[in-house]
Amino acid sequence: MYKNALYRVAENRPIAREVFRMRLLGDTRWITAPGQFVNVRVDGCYLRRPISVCDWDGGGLTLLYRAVGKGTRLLSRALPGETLDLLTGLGNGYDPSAARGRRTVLIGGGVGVPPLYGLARRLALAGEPPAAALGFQTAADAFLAESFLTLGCEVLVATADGSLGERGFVTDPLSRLDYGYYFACGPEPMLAAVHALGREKGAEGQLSFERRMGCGFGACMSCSCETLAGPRRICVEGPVLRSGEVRF
Amino acid sequence: MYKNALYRVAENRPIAREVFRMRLLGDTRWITAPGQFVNVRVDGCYLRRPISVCDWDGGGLTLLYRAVGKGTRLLSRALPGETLDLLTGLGNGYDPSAARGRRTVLIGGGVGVPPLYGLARRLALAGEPPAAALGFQTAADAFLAESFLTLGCEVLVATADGSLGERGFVTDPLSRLDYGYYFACGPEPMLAAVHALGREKGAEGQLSFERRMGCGFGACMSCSCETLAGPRRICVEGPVLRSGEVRF
Amino acid sequence: MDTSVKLGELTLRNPVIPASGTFGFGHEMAKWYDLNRLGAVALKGTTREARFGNPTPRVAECEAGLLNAVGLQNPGVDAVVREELPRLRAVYSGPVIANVCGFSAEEYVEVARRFDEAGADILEINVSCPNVRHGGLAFGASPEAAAAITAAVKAAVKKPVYMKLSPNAADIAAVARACEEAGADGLTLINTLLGMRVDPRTGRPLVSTVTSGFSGPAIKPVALRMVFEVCGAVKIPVVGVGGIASADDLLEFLSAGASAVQIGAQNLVDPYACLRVVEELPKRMEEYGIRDLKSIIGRTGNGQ
Amino acid sequence: MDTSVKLGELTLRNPVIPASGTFGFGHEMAKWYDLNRLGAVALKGTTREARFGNPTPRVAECEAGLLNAVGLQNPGVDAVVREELPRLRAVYSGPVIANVCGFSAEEYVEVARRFDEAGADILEINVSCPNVRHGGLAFGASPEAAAAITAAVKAAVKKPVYMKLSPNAADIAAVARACEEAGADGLTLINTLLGMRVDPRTGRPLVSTVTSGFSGPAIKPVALRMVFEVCGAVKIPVVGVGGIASADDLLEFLSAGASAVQIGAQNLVDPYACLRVVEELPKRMEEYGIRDLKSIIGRTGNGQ
Ligand SMILES: Cc1cc2nc3c(=O)[nH]c(=O)nc-3n(C[C@H](O)[C@H](O)[C@H](O)COP(=O)(O)OP(=O)(O)OC[C@H]3O[C@@H](n4cnc5c(N)ncnc54)[C@H](O)[C@@H]3O)c2cc1C
Ligand SMILES: Cc1cc2nc3c(=O)[nH]c(=O)nc-3n(C[C@H](O)[C@H](O)[C@H](O)COP(=O)(O)OP(=O)(O)OC[C@H]3O[C@@H](n4cnc5c(N)ncnc54)[C@H](O)[C@@H]3O)c2cc1C
Ligand SMILES: Cc1cc2nc3c(=O)[nH]c(=O)nc-3n(C[C@H](O)[C@H](O)[C@H](O)COP(=O)(O)O)c2cc1C
Ligand SMILES: Cc1cc2nc3c(=O)[nH]c(=O)nc-3n(C[C@H](O)[C@H](O)[C@H](O)COP(=O)(O)O)c2cc1C
Ligand code: FES
Ligand code: FES
Repeated sequence: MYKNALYRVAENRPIAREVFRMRLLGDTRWITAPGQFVNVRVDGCYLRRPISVCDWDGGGLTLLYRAVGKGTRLLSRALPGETLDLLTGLGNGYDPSAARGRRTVLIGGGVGVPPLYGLARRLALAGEPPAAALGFQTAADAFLAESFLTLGCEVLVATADGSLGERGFVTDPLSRLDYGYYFACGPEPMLAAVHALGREKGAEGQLSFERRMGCGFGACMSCSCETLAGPRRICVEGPVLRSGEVRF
Repeated sequence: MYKNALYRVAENRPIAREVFRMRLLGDTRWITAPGQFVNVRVDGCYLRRPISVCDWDGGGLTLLYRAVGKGTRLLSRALPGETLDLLTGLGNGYDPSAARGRRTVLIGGGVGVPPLYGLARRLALAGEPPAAALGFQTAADAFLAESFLTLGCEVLVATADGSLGERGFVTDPLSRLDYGYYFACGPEPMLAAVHALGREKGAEGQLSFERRMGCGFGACMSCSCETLAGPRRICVEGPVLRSGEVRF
Repeated sequence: MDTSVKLGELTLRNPVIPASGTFGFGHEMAKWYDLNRLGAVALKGTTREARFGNPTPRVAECEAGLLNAVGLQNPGVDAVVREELPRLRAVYSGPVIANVCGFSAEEYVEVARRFDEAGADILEINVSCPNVRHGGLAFGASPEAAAAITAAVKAAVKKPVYMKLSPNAADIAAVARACEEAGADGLTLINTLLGMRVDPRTGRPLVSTVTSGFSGPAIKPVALRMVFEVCGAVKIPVVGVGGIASADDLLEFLSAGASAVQIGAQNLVDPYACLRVVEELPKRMEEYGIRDLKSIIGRTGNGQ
Repeated sequence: MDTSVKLGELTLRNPVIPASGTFGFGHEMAKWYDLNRLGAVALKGTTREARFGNPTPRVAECEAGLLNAVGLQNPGVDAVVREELPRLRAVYSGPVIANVCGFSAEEYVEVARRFDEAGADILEINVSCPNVRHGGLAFGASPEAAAAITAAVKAAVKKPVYMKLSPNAADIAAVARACEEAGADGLTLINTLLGMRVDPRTGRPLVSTVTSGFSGPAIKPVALRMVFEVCGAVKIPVVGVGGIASADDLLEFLSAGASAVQIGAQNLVDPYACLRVVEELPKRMEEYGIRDLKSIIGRTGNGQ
C-alpha cells in the first residue's frame, strides 16, 4: 500500500561531494522492503523526485542523494524542522529471501549504493552479512563504505581513478569474488556488466533500475521497461527486476 | 529611481479583519513621497503584488494590506525573519506642497487608507495636521483611525452599517466639512464621489488610483488610464492623479 | 448544495473525472481512495493490439507541467475488457469512460464496439494523440477526418460517443462542429499541446520522440479558451480538460461552458488531486453562493 | 568565451534581447541597468496613429505566466521617432529592433519606412498580435497574407525585415516558408498564445477583451517546439521567444536552431531578467564546455 504524508527533516547534510544524507521523521509503516523508494515533492518543481529508501526504522527514514539538478539541489537546501511531502511504500523492493543459503554480494555504483545499505543491514541482522562491492568515480564521491564494514560485510571498493580501493569498475574486484546471488543498483551500463558477469559465474540476482518517472505509483506508464516477461513499470513491478527477466 | 532589494520581515500581524500590518527592514532611500508603492514578489505567484507604502523611515517601511486573494493570503503567512523581494520607489506619490495654505482633508476608503497615513504624518510634522475622513464597511474592518488622532488630525469615520462613526459613505461626513484641498485613495466609485464633491466645494485635490498591473515600473502598459491630459500609466505617472485631469 | 451534472442522459454525482492516461485503468488508484467519490473514471487509451509505446525517457518536467510521449502503451482491448475492466468494476460502480484509440477507422470502430458491449458508459474517441505516428492526431487535425471517424463509430455502437479533440488542430471549433454534425454525442477537450524540451548542456531532446505532449497547470489558459470557443460553436456537451488542479479551476471551465471536467497531469504529482477537488467543490460553491452547479454552466457568455 | 551571435550581417554581443511590449521604448529601463549590456533592444509595437489600446483590466495572472491584452498602446510612429528613439539613443548605442504594427498593408509599409529612415537596425513586422481586431493576427494567420505583407514591406525599406509569427496560425512552418520566399531576412517567434481566464466566483472574464495573449515560462515548451519546427523549414535566421527566463532556457532555444532570443514576460516580474541571463550565460557556457555560442545553434538536429 502507498502512503502520502508529511515528514519532518531532522538532518540534511553532505557526506561526500554533492551527496547528502537526509533523515526524515514520520510514518514508515508503508515501507516494507529494502530497495523501495519514496517520491518527494520539491517546492518549485512540478514533478516529484524519486529517491531510494537507504534505511528506515519505526521513527523515520534516511535518504542519500546526489544534488545533480534543479530538484535535488533545492532538496539539499531543506533545513531541519522543515516538512516534506512524500509518497512512501513505492516499488517492489528487493526480496532478500531469494538469496538464502547462497553466498551473496551487494553491488552498488554511485547513488545506487544507498538502497543496498538497508538491505545489508537486514541481511546482517539475519546473521548473513553479505559482501559489498561499491564503485565510485573518485574518493571524494565515495560514501557508506565504512558503514557496510561496521555491519560485518566484506567490502570491495573500486574508483575510476584509483583514488580509493582498486582502480577500475566495480566489476573488476567483483570478477575475482565467488558468489551465488547478487543484489545490484547503479547506472545501467554497470547493471549490464554485472548481469553479464553473473551469467558467467552462474549467479542469479536482482537488479534495481532507474527510469524517468511521471507519477511513481503506476498511473501514467512513463517508466516502462521491456523485459523478457513483457513490459514492466519500473515504479510498480520494479525498480527491482530478476536477473532472469531483464533484457539489455 | 527604482530599487530592487530584499527586505526582512520584522512584523506581520492582523490589525483588523483580514487586514495585516507588515513591517519590513531594509533600504528605503528610493522611497521619496507618500503614496508611492512597492511591488512585492510572492513565492507561488507569477506577478508581483503592488502595495502602497503606509509609512517609512530610515530603517524600513510599513505596509497595511488586506488578504483578499491568493497573493495577499500567501503574504499574510510570511513569518518574521523571512526575506521578501521588493521593488521600491514606484509611482509618483502625493505632492504635499500643492496643498500648502489650504484647509486639507485626507479621504480614504478601506485599504485606500494606508498611504494617507504616511502623508498625514508628514503634514503633521510640518505643523499642518490635516483632517482625515475614513470609510470602512463595518467596525471590524476599521484600522488606523486612532493613529490619525494621535497625529493631531480631526478624524471623521463612516461605516456602511454604522457600527463605527457615522452610518453611510465617507462622503457623508465629508460633505459637511469645509476644505480647500484633498488627498484621496480608495475604490473607484468612492474616488468618483469624492471628485464630484470636491467640484461642488471648489476644492482641488489628488486622487490615487488602482489598476491591475503587469510590471509596476512602466514597461508593459498594462495599467493605463485615460485622463484629460492623455493616457497615463498608473504605475509611473500615477497612482496619484490631479483632480483637474481625471475622467470618470 | 447540488454538485451533480449531466452528460446527455447520464448524471454524474459531481463533474470530476480523472483524465485518460493519468489514472491507469482506475483500479490501482483505489489504493489511494474510494473511487466512488468521483463523477466518472476515464481509462487509459486502448488500441486493438497490445502496444509497448515509445522508448523511454517518455516524460520531461516543465514549468507547471510536463511533456509526455507514452505513446498509448496498453495491453490491447481484449486484455482490457477481460482483466482491467472487471478489476475496476470490483471497486467502482460509477460511470466508466473508455478511451478509444486507433490507427485506422476500422480499428476505432472495433475497439469502440468492444467497449460498447463490455459496458463502458461513454466511448471517448481519442483522435488527438500527438505521440503516435500515423494515428491519433492525424484523424483529429481536420474536420473531415474527425467527422468520418465519428460517423463510423456512431454507426457501430449504442453508447454515447465523445470525440476527444486536439489543441493542435488548425481550427478546433471547426473540428468540433464537424463532429457534432456527424452525430457525436459530446466532446472532450483538450488533449496535450505539442511541446518540446532539450537538455541545455547537450542540446539533445529530453524525450525520446523529440516533440511530445505538453500538459499540466501551464496549459490551463489555452484549454479554457478553446473550451469557451467550442462551447460557442456546438450544442452537445463538452468535457473540459487541461491544467485543472483545484475547484476554482473547475468553476472556470464550467463557467466557460463545460458540463464536466477531467483532471490529468495533476494526478501524477498528487494522487489525491481528484478527491481534493471533489472535497473542495462544495466549500467553494458555498463561498460563492452557487447552489446548483448546473446553473453556472456557460455563464461567462456565449462564445466568440 | 564568445557569446556573440549574428543576425544576418548584424553582430550582437550576446543573444539576449528584451521582447517587444515588455520593455517600453527601452530608455526607461536604463533606470535599472546599463542597456549596452544587451544584445539588442526591441521596442513596443508601434502603429501609424497613436492608440490607447484596450480597456483595463488588460492583464491577468496565470500559473507561470500572464494574459495580456494591452492592444498596442503607443503614441504613434511620429512620436516614437521624434521622442522615444532619441531618448533611447541617449543611453544605448546597440542595435534597435522596431516592432511594426498595422491594420493594413499600407500602414505596415509606412510605419516600417519611418523606422527604416530613423535608423532602426531591424524591422520586426508584428503580424501576430492577438489583441487587436482586424489587425495583426489576421495578417499572420495565413501564409498568403503574411507573404503579401513581407513583400510589400521589403519593397519599401533597406533594413533587414523580420516577420514576427503567431503560434495561433494553423501551420507556423508554412507561414514561415511563405515569409522566407517573399524575401524576409529573418523571423521572430512566437508571439503570445490565445488564452483566457475567468473569475471562478462570478464567471466573468478576467481580462476586458475576454480572450487575450498568454505568455511567460508556461509557454516555453510550445515556443521551443515551434522554433525547432520552423528552423527545420527555413534557412533565414530565427529569433526565439517564449517563456525564456534563464541562460539554460536560452541554450535550449539556440540548440533548437534560434540565432538569438527575446525575453518578454519575465522582464515584468524581474526588471533585471535580461541582465541576469547575460551574466549567467558565460558561466553556463563554461560549465557545459561551450566556447563559441554560434557553434551550438541548431545542434539538436534539423527539424522534422
Ligand atoms: C527508483 C529510483 C530511485 C532513485 N534513488 C536515488 C537515490 O537513492 N539517490 C539519488 O541520489 N538518486 C536516486 N535516483 C535518481 C534521482 O531520482 C534523480 O537524481 C533526481 O530525480 C534528479 O532530479 P533533479 O531535479 O536534481 O535533476 P533534473 O535533471 O533537473 O531532473 C529533471 C527530471 O528528470 C528526472 N531525472 C533526472 N535524473 C533522473 C534519474 N537518474 N532517474 C530518474 N529520473 C531522473 C527528475 O526526476 C526530473 O523529473 C533514483 C531514481 C529512481 C527512478
Ligand atoms: C498602486 C496600488 C497600491 C495598492 N495598495 C494597497 C494597499 O496598500 N493595501 C492593500 O491591501 N491593497 C493595496 N492594493 C491592492 C492590492 O494590490 C491587491 O489587493 C492585491 O494585488 C491582490 O492580490 P491577491 O493575489 O491577493 O488577489 P488576486 O485577486 O488573486 O490577484 C490576482 C491578480 O489581480 C491583481 N489584483 C487584484 N486586486 C487588485 C487591485 N485591487 N488592484 C490592483 N491589482 C489587483 C493582483 O495583483 C494579481 O495580479 C494596491 C493596488 C495598487 C495598484
Ligand atoms: C502521461 C499522460 C498520458 C496520457 N495518455 C492519454 C491517453 O491515453 N488518451 C488520451 O486521450 N489522452 C491522454 N493524455 C491526455 C490527458 O488525458 C489530457 O487530455 C491532457 O493531459 C490535458 O489535461 P491535463 O493538463 O490535466 O494533464 C495523457 C496525458 C498524460 C500526462
Ligand atoms: C505585456 C505584453 C505586451 C506585448 N506587446 C507586444 C507588442 O507590442 N508587439 C509584439 O510583437 N509582441 C508583444 N508582446 C509579445 C512578446 O513580445 C513575446 O512575443 C511574447 O510575450 C512571448 O514571450 P514571453 O513568453 O517571454 O513573454 C507582448 C507581450 C506582453 C506580455
Ligand atoms: S512513473 Fe507513472 S507508471 Fe511509473
Ligand atoms: S504595470 Fe506595467 S506599465 Fe504600469
